[in-house]
Amino acid sequence: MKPFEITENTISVQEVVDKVIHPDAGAVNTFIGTVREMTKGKRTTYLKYEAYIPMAEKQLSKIGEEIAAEWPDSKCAITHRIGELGISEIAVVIAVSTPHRAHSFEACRYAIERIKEIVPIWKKEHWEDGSMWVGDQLETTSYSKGHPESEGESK
Amino acid sequence: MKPFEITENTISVQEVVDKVIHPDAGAVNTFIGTVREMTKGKRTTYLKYEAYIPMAEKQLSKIGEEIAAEWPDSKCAITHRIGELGISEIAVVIAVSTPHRAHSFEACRYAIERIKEIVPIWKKEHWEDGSMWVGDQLETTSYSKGHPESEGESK
Amino acid sequence: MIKVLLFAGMQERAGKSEIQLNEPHLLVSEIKRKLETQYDFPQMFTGCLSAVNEEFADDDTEVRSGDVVAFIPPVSGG
Amino acid sequence: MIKVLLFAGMQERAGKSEIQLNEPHLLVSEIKRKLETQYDFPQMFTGCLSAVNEEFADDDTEVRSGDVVAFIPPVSGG
Repeated sequence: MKPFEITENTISVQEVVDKVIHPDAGAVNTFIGTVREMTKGKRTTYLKYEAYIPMAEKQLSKIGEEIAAEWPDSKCAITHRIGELGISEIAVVIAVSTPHRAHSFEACRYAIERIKEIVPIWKKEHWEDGSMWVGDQLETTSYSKGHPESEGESK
Repeated sequence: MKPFEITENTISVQEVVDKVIHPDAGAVNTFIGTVREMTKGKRTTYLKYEAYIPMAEKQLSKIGEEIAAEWPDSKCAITHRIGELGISEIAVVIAVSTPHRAHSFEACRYAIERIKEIVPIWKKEHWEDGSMWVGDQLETTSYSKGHPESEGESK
Repeated sequence: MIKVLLFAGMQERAGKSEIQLNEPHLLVSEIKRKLETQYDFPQMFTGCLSAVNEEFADDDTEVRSGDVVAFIPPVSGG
Repeated sequence: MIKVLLFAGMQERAGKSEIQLNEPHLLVSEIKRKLETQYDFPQMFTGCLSAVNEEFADDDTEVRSGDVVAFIPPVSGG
């Protein structure tokens, strides 16, 4: 059972949740990212995700360590899918369990923000008339000051 | 498919999530309440939940309406289990989908807080040496000013 | 006839989940007083909310024959 | 030999996902300059991060034969 995983297969929400449920947890917060059809007025036909797999899994583990350090007695699991995904398919599932509910929300939110900062995964949007790697243009986010390790929200 | 439901059966997280996934949603936040073993230093052996079922389902729907009004294009589903639940079993699953992720976190958090305010469900904690209906004592929360409808956080 | 529902700790103390009152109409507050006397439990409804036909109600809500009144102790779901 | 990995848009522009450099050691910045010349793409690494052996690295990180260097365009997971 790998708590932090990149997969080419359909993600089972229950399976990710089961990785974090334990007797001292009273709350589990889950974030599920799905493929949305309309983005900025354009109709997506499908998405393609690519990852630098070994580093992506390392970075997901790192997020898990950050969460363990910040939220006592929390437990985290993240699975991110790669490959081609159709509309409404699940791209990522994050589950965080904590003894009390407020922390589960905070930690799960932190996880998704960090994924978007430090995990080498890329998304290509495909439309009927073209495609684009998200972020691969000057008008979208690009890093200017070296590594993003230190850019995480301090909560 | 009932979006707001009281059940005596094991809750499937995936089933509740599937009720809110749709093409315009990019984010689903899920809150799962599980039975915690230790509460305030006492070891719980099991919990028993009871509900005024028809009113509880009405109140859950009401929470859904409040969320729909507050967070545009959101979709919500809630299942709460009743009966006897062992340690780590799932008591409640809330799922909220929204186009963008920040709203899914906010709306799901709102839902769990409202459940604890306006839904007629009661929990009895059982320990090895006794049991107690949670809230059924002067030292715990009791309503003093009539209905709680107006006490919800305004976000 | 007015049907009264009791739950959780109140139900256990009363020893029943349902009570029938043979009255054409009563205020919620009158029902409370009746039951406190009947069960010899002066603070029976402390911290309790009332619902009439599955909607929250006040002490001065009027209840008629055929209505269902529920007393809702502090909730603890989730 | 130093192995260089390219991803996403960079991989498509270079037409390959992996490049071998027959050098005993180089700085990350030297690798960048080499590839920009080779692929005639002066701004190839704009907005890009670098990783050496799966850890983020800087332009002045030294890379030795056997190391794996990856160039990480702006990520867009989640």
